[in-house]
Amino acid sequence: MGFILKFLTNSAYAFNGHLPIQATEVAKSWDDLWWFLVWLSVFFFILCVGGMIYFALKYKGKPGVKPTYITGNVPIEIVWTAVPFVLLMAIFVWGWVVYVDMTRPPTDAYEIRVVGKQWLWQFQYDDGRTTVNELYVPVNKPVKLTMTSTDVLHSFFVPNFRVKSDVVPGMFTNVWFEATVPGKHQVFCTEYCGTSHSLMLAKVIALNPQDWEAWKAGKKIPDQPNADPVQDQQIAKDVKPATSVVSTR
Amino acid sequence: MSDAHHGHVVEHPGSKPHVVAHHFNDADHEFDASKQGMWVFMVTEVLMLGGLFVAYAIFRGLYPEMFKAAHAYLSVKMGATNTVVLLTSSLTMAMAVSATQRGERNKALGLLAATVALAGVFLVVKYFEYSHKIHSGLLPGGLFGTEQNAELIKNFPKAPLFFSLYFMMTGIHGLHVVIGMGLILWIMKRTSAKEFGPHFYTPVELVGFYWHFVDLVWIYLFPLLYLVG
Amino acid sequence: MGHSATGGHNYINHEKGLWSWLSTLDHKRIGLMYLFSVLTFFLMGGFFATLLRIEHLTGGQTIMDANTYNRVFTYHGAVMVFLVIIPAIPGALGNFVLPMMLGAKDVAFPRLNLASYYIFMAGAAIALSALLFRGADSGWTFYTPYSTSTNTTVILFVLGAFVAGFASILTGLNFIITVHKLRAEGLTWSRLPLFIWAVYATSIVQVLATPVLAITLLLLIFERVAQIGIFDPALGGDAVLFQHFFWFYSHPAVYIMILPAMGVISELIPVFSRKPIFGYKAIALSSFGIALVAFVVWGHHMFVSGQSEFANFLFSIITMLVAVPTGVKVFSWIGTMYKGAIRFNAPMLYAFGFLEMFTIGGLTGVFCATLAVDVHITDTYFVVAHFHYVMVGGAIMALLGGIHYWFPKMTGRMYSEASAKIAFWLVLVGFNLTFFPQFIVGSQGMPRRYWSYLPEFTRLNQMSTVGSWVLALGLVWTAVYLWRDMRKGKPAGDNPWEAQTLEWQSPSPPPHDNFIKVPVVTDWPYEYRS
Amino acid sequence: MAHDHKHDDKKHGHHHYVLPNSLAFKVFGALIFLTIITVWTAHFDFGAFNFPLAMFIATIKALLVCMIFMNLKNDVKENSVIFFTSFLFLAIFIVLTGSDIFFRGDVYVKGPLVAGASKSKFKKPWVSTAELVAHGKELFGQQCTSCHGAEGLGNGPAAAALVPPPRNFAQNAGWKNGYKPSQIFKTLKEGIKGSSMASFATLPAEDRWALAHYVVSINPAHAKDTTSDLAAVGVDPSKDGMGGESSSPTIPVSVAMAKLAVADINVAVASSVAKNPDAPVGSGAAYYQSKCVGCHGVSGEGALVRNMGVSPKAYLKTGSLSGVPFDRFKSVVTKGLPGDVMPGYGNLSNAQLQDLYNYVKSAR
Repeated sequence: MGFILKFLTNSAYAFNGHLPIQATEVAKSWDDLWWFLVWLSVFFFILCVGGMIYFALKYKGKPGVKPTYITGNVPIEIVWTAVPFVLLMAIFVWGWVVYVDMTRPPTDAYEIRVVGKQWLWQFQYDDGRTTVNELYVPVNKPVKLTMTSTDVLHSFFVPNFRVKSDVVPGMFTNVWFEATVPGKHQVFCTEYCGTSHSLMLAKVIALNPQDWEAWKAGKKIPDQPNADPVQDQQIAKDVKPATSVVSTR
Repeated sequence: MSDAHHGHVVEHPGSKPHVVAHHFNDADHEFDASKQGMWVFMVTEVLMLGGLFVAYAIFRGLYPEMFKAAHAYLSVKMGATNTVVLLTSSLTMAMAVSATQRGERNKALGLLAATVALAGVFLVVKYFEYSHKIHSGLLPGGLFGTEQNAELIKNFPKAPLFFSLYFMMTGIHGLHVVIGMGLILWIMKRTSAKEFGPHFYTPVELVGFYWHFVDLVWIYLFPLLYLVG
Repeated sequence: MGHSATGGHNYINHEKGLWSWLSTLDHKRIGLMYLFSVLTFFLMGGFFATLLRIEHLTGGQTIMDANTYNRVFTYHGAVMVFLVIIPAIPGALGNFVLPMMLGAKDVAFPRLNLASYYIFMAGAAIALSALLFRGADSGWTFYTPYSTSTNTTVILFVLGAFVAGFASILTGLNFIITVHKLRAEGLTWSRLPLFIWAVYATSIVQVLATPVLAITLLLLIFERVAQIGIFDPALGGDAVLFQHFFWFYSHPAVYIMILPAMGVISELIPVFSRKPIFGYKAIALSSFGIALVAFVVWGHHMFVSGQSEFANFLFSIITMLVAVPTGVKVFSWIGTMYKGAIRFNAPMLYAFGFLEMFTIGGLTGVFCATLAVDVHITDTYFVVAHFHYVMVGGAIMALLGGIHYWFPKMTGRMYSEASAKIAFWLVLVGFNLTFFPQFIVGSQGMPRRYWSYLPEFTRLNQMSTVGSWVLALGLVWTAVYLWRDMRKGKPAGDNPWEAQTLEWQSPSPPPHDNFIKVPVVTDWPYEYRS
Repeated sequence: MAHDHKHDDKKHGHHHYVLPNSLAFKVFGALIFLTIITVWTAHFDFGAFNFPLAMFIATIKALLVCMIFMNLKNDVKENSVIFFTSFLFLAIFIVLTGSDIFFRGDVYVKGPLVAGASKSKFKKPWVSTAELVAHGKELFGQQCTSCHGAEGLGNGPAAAALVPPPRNFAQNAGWKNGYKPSQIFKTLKEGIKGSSMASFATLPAEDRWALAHYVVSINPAHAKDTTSDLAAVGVDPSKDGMGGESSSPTIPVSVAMAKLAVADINVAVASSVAKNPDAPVGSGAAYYQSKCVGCHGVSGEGALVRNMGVSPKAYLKTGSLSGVPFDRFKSVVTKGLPGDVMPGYGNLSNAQLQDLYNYVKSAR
């Protein structure tokens, strides 16, 4: 029994379905839409499944219970067609508005070229300098990434910024963000690209102004902390040191 | 292994009787069902070959100049002769079906033979076209002879795409022509076995549909590939 | 009630010997053959799924390396989609039940029906033969340019799926003509059972969508063999064009999976609530609504694939429309139970399971359809959880419900209710424990198809793996007791559920020609008057 | 799907419609006539109007075949509805796919992916000068020594693993593309198919010229470029310029075709990594697994590599590396191999490098 109890308590802890930290302004408006959809779904879930369970128990087929002959009710059917339709159109509009903010880069964004190739990310800055798997960006300044691939499909995904776009060979795609939280943000490749698809990880390192100038000038900068301190504590507790070999802390 | 138990039987003097399958009420019922089944099959053929036309439409929209330049390498003369050949075979096929409906078995056999012959001519013309293309290196994508057609590649690097589409569309259409020839030969065998007549000609009409459809596809292929304005 | 399962003349003892089964033209036997093949592939696909979940017990390498993992998730996806869930309800249950529900002696083209089964098995054999060579590691979606440049034997899998696709086309064609031409006397369109409406709508989707899969896979094969370069950017083509071709079929395919399931549920709920279906016309029309909208929404799989903003706008707004007919169906089913006399037999339990899971699946579908939200959650475990809730929670639960519902009609014997209840709760709890944590780990950013994941996702993945064991246990136990009760179950009467659709008017198991007396339909199949 | 009710109405009874031969010939005549028309109109250039006109004529011909030859005209309406819905769904496919592809704007990659557009310091980089050769020597040190060796004799540390072996610049024999500077320049741009000579197209043109001049300087006996040689690589000697940058607007097809040679390293054969679970965290094993496994593979066998000119070599597996000294290993790991994909990991302490070195040696 001890194992099950320990398992449930740990699971309860893991259940704090926290989203990645909000490392850009857009992420905040994104989260509002997200939680609206979550609670709307919980409401409809309780309405439907709760109704189902209530009807099942209330109208249990005990002997002597007579089912009533009903074949439909047009007004109700009109309501449960129109109301979802209106709700869905509202959700679409809200989704579109946030989408436009997320994907249309401001004109003054600082442009960095990204080349995705099998199993690493290469970043080229405007002064010709290239780094691999580490993208240095200034904090509180919009940055636009123009991306392409030299072999297969990849996808550049930064959960903390809520941005994602496939990286397609033969085509430029772009994402933009304005980091507000300094430190290291995890980057994933989210379009299947072969053997080491799950190891094609990189870091967006958001630097505050003086570190950024120092880095641009080529000087050494101190090692940056992980942008999401909560994650570090959770990992330290969850995972025994040697079990998870792959850790890019 | 057809269930030959208590189905209806339909006869016509001089031909074998036809046993209607047991789950149909009568011969007409079976005929209507088979015909409609064939039309639904036509729908699947339209959508399968349609996929290629969609690819054609997309790439023609993306690279109109390249299509105009690359199509010059196809010979309109051969394309036109093939069109006339297929249209004639469509005529002979239609007349073969009505001949069977009137019970004129030998006339039907002759017309079916003509259709197969014309299909053969179509394939021969196609063979010459293909060998000319292969010889001059105008092959799909990766196999494209860049040395032989250096100047085409120089100003239209994506020209191999046109020939990919050309070979895929005419290739799969050619395959359907071969299948059509096989079906018509099968019908000719059964006609000579006196199976068909005014009482029962469903297979002849359905193979006729298939053949007209193959001709229909070529009616669109010819202007799209050979006559790019 | 003269024809009990043991004695009497029925389609099982009509002819003896293996050859009589392999060469049968009887739609009921072909339905059973489809059912056994589909369930075997389902256990095979489930085995691959358990391997994947065990691998995810720890972050790094647990039992297999990256290359093997990539192959196993490809097999799991391809087997489950092409060999299990698409043929399952139309091929297995549809073949058995549809002609009887129409009062017909057989499907319109019996030989074509048998050919469709053999084409299906040939496709499966070709696809699975890849396991003997270098297998395939491109995912069941075969996205180019990876699928055209990897040196695993993707061609065999693609050829297998290409061939199996024709089986689906032929089944669809057969059903359309059967519904058009072979209805019983008096069975007008407005008296058709809702299962027929659903399978009819599915057949239309099968006939219109599957040919495009055929041409897509053919182009992929030529891409690998002759480098035609249509989908390969290095040779001038466009990688995203492949995704358009692929999803033009694959999204209607998910409706081929769910529409028949909805048909089964529309049959179960009125029978076990002893009450007419609520809003018959609305449910029948919504099947058609879903079947039509299915063809105009495929772009929501490609919101972040580099698609133009205009296309994203179009696909997102149209995808929202799909939720309306789906909602109508769910609300009508629940409305049917109002003031009924609910019986808690196994089919009804699976209907409850369907409603619970499909509601979650449908609601999370709205998340994926909303443009902004999809940018974050697409290609993560959130989407994996969404489509498992809709496919397993929807189609597989309805398949299990349908199997239990028509089990007495197929075998003449009754399954054991106690065993069924155990299996149901194992499946329900196991499924939710497996896939609900994936919603959370997906929203936290864990991408899909990842062999190794970062340490912060460890706990939720371990929960999901434990859940998958419970689900596997439930499904294996279902296979065991159904196999046992097929031969040893108590004889079930001709109409144990007192249902009103035509197949229950003939003995269980039914004679070779389905009906002793050809039925004449006088009124609605849901006339449950107290 | 319009529905035809029970078919006991013997409306068309036993005498189905039979196509009279006269009508068949009339239709055939019309089809031939329309074919002639469509071929004739194709010769005139009506601009955008040509395509719709050709489609219109083809559609009339198709309708003639459907309505008369396939007898849709007096068939039950249901079959016509079935057949023509298929074209509706084809139209949906084209329109919605088009809504994506024709509305993307100019996002397509035009030229090859050249490194950052640094300004050109040399007016005529194709003419060898001492400064160019020196620049070439410095680039050679970074890019080429791992295969061609420090003096360019083809005896670099990785040379043993490569079949065919890297070129020895001192000899005259064995040059695949020729040893004039312009020919070396072409080899640097496109690499050599079937060998692991990578394409260095990501280097600016002037760097490639500098490398070419340095390689020529190793064996002065090589012939000089003639104007025709220079023209072959798109260089007009009379004018200043970047030196042949006007490459074809997309990735050259010949390079693309080189891309299919995929080395399939059988994972089972590679010896398994010495799995000592108790290796302390932060040791060579953990660092290797996190940073190097992506290219060099979980057990050093080299992940499934692709030979698009850049292929992470499974150095760990080659015999000749057993003798590589620690400092050579340190320089490769810290500075990396620019031009190849091997990045440098500058922030490693000596202790960590020693751990990694021991771990890699134990991995073989």
